[in-house]
Amino acid sequence: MIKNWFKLISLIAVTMTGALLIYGTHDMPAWGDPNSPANSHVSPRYILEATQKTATPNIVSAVLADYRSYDTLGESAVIFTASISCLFLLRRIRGRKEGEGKI
Amino acid sequence: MLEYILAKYNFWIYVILMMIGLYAMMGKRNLVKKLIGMNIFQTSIILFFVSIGVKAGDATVPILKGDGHGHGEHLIQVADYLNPLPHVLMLTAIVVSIATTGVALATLILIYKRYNTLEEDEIMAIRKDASSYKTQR
Amino acid sequence: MGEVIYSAKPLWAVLVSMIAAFLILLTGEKARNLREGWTILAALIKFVIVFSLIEPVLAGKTIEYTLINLLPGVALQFRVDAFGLLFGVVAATLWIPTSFYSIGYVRTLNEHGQSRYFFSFAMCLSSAIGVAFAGNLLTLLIFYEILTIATWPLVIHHEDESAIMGGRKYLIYTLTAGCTLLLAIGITYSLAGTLDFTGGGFLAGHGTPGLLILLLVMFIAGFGVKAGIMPFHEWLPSAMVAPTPVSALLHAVAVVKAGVFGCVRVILFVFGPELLHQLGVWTILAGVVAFTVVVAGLLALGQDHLKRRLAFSTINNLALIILGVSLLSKNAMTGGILHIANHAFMKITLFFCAGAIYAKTHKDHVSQLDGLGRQMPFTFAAFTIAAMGLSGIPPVNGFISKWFLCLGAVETHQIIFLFVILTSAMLDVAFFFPIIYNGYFKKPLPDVAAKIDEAPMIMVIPLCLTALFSIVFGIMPNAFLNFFNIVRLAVTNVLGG
Amino acid sequence: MSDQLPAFIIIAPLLGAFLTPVIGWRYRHLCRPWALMILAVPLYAAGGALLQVIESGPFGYNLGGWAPPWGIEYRIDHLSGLMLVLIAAIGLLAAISAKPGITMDIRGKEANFYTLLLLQITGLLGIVITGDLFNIFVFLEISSLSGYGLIAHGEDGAPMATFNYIIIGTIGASFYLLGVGYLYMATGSLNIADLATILPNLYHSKVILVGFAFFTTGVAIKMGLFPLHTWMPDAYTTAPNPVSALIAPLMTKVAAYLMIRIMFTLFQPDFAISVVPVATILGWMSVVAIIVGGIKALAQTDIKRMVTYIMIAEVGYIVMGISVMNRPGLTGAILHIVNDACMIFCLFLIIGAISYKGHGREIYHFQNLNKKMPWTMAAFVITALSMCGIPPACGFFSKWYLILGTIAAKQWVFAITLLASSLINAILFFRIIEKAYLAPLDSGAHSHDHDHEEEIIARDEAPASLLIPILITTAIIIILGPFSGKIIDLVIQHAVPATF
Repeated sequence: MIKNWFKLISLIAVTMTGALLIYGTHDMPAWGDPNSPANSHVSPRYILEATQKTATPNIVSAVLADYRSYDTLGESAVIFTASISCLFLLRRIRGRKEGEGKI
Repeated sequence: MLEYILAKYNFWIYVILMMIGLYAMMGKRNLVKKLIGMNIFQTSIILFFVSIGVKAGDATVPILKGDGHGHGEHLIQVADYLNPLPHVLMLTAIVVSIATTGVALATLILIYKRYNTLEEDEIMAIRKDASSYKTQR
Repeated sequence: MGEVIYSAKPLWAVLVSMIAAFLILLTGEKARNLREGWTILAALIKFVIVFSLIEPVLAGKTIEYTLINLLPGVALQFRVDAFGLLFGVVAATLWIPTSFYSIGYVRTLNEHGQSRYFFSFAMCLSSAIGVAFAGNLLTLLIFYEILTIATWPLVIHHEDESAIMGGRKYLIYTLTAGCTLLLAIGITYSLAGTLDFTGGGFLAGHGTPGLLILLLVMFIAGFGVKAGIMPFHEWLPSAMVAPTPVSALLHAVAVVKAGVFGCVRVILFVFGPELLHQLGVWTILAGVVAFTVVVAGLLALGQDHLKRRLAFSTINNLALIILGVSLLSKNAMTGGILHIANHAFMKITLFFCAGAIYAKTHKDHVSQLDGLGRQMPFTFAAFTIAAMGLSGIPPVNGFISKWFLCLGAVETHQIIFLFVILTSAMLDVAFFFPIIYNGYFKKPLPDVAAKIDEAPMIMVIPLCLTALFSIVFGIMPNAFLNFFNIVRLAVTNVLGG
Repeated sequence: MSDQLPAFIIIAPLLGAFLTPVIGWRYRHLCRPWALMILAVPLYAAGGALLQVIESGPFGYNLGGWAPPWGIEYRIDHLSGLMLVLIAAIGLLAAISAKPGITMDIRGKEANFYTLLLLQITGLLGIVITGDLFNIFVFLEISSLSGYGLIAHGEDGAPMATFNYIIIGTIGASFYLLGVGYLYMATGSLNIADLATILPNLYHSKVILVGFAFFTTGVAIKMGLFPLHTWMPDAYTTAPNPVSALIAPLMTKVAAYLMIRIMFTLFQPDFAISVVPVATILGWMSVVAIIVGGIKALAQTDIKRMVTYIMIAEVGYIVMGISVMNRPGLTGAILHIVNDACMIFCLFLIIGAISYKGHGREIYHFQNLNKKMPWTMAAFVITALSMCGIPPACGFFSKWYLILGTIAAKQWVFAITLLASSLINAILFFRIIEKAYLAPLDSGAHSHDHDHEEEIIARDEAPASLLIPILITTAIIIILGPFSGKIIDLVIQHAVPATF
């Protein structure tokens, strides 16, 4: 009973979130519009400049590793964090029994 | 009307996907299912982002044709190449999603070791017993 | 107002006992004499600093010291004017006898937690001086709140059930009051854009009458809790579980007086007589406190516990002070403000006596005091003097303030208030004189010693001194500390001319 | 050197984190000095950056030399300078104080612990320093992931609490990312300063509205604003003590910082007032948060859990200050971010010290603790008084500005809620202080004239590495109070939008 009640609440919340997101699409530029703000404000410069400035024909690589290289540093830090987290949680220390002091 | 739907439908599909994932995260009682929901949610956001960068027409992947030093066969036209930025962002987001999944799986291992189950209701029941045992003591 | 002197003296007056408080805590139980030495030293230094401020203030100057700017128009600021100085002088002067007396009291009774006791005591005094010298409402509130907290360890000192309950009640009342004040001060600031005390008030011309009346109610309720105005007095008798010197300090010098001081500050220096006349609320205010005066007097009659009886007498007298000020006439104001000082000297004597009796004989009920006057003649003589003073009998100082109060009541043409003041004096007689009668004239109880057997000298001398000063100030109100001149100056500051 | 100062704020702890496992491989005992040394760098650099901001105004730093809308930029203004110093200082103190807690809960995994701690601080610093919306997301994930790892290593129940935190936290971060996506779609930019100039023309676009809604919801989840707080009490209660001391005060405050950034820098203030009624909604949510947080805290007997519920109420304070949308309110909110971080940090440190000494966390375990741990309990009393808003501790001053803000906005319910909450705090803390300082009531032997025959209770104070940070934080709590005017004068008043 409670379970279903909880699911109902989730369903309502999810529906509302989805409705809000779809409501937001109303004012969006059409899909694939080459003149949409996203395609015309910052990114053209990458396409036009990237080869001269970074000597890389692959613009995605140029942006990833140069213009926004700092994001990429963060990205590697994220992976590093995750690996250390997993290590931290799962490594067993000798001389300490698993589940010691726990139920 | 049809034009409107054609202009928006793919955003809607991603939103629906997102909501499937979100519902799994909130409504499911099995922890692995929650995690799968999380992956669906994140993946659909990635798809959503990537679709922002699409340009209708002849646009192609943002790898320049030419010698790599700006002296291409023809002048670079912005409309010829897809918007590279969303792709870049999503490369990072994919990594983030994988990392989160990894840590979540690690906690799931801990949870399973401790409770021998991944059903939230059963875990709650076990914890309730444990705490009432503690207070009796 | 005249010339302004910028000097750090007010700050030092506050800091000296705060520093002493921490030295006391660090010294601890191991070196008792050194610890008590800090108390006495701080008390003396504080008195010297405060005393040195009297002369410039009487010359019409104001001493100012800004610590830190907090808001545009509001600073953490000390400003010593005549009214603040009066409270400051009273607190600083009475701390000296109280510290000696405290030492005697705690050592005689071998109390626990003495370091905590002296620490809190010194903190109380610091914040009381801070309240006195605060230059604006926010600074006042800051020290007022510190005072609230610093008093709590004293109230719960005995750590038994009634003490803890009393402490809880005390905290609930005073912290709620503090919150009310914070809100009221916030509203005041958003109305007037300043919080600096100004003789004659600074709120005139701001806000609607309805809001101003609400504000006044909040202020009086906020400060009135500590001052024990009637619907909010409940905590005071409960807090009587504290050790007697604490009660003396609480009721005579620091805590409740800080409440009264705050009320008077708000009435005279925030709202101002003119605004209150305009709003037409002064009669209501005076009516409320007059009610407190009479009812507290009647309730005191019914108390057998000596300290509770004194507590109700305190409520009665504090209400009398506020009554005098809220009558808004010159003489009533003079009487009310002067009564702050006079009541302090008399009430501290009474509590000292109660404490001396308790320390010596462990008696704390009025009905147990039969014949004790023969065993403890000095204590009872001092008690008699102070009781006479509170009942308004010359030549003790209480007579002067009551005289001015009566004059003021006549000035306002509201004879009812004259009756209230006179009734209160008669009630004072009614609840004090049975004690004196019991002590001197009733057949001694079997356990009363036949010969003179006083409490330790360190307790008896302070109480004799305060009693003596009560008489001296009754005959020469301007002796030593220039109380009367200070009061006159304070009233002039408010009314102008 | 001084030009490159901002870069050191992030790079030092990040590289330090990369190297920590290498050092810990062979020399495990060197991890701690290494981490402390590394953490001193961002503190120094952040202090320098703040001074520079105070002297010559906000400045940017282009990473890799790429101009802002194309590259990523650091943007240090008064608000972020203040936050950087706060995070770096609390991070350093937390690292110093972590030692006893590690020997208790995390023995043998020092290297991993310090790596995650450094990454956590890197993430928090990065969120604050960067001027790029997507970069904020990356750092948010660094801090979240390291937080998940650290919290899951706690007592029984921690993995479950962490899993809930991961799910809800990911929803929050993803909502934030969706917000970025919507904004990017409508504007084509990711740089905050650039967006701030583009956005005002688009305020009535539904894309922007939805983007804003998702931003706020995502951030509200991260800061634990009332209906979205469900992950918080479990996660912070079950986390190891040094971890809760590090994450609990900072994560919520950084999220609050993000909320201020979004509402006042990214968008113009009147967007949240006139275009969408977000301010009103947030205000009432904060009222509920304060009341519910207070009542739930009253119901707890475990002090650590109690503090987490108090945190929910304190988040309500900050949001209330933001929602009244005027100068004193926002000043109070920013001041409260600083004050509350210090107070919550100090409370968790004290809880850590008490647990380290083997005392339980239930209120009845506090019996006689003043004799065993006098310094710790003195710090506790001062922090408690600050939480109740007793001057001169810092809590009073932020409360004062918050109340001025609510009065200026004529929101009387808000003002009364604030006051009621400080009374609730007084009850919460005085019941513990009574327990700790007063003799037990039921012993009965407490006659009036007992002759020093109380049982002698040996002093048993926490180790210096824990006690000294506690005392430093307590001193900061007291000093921040009277000097709040100075902080506002130098820093916070410039952080408040000029239109207020």
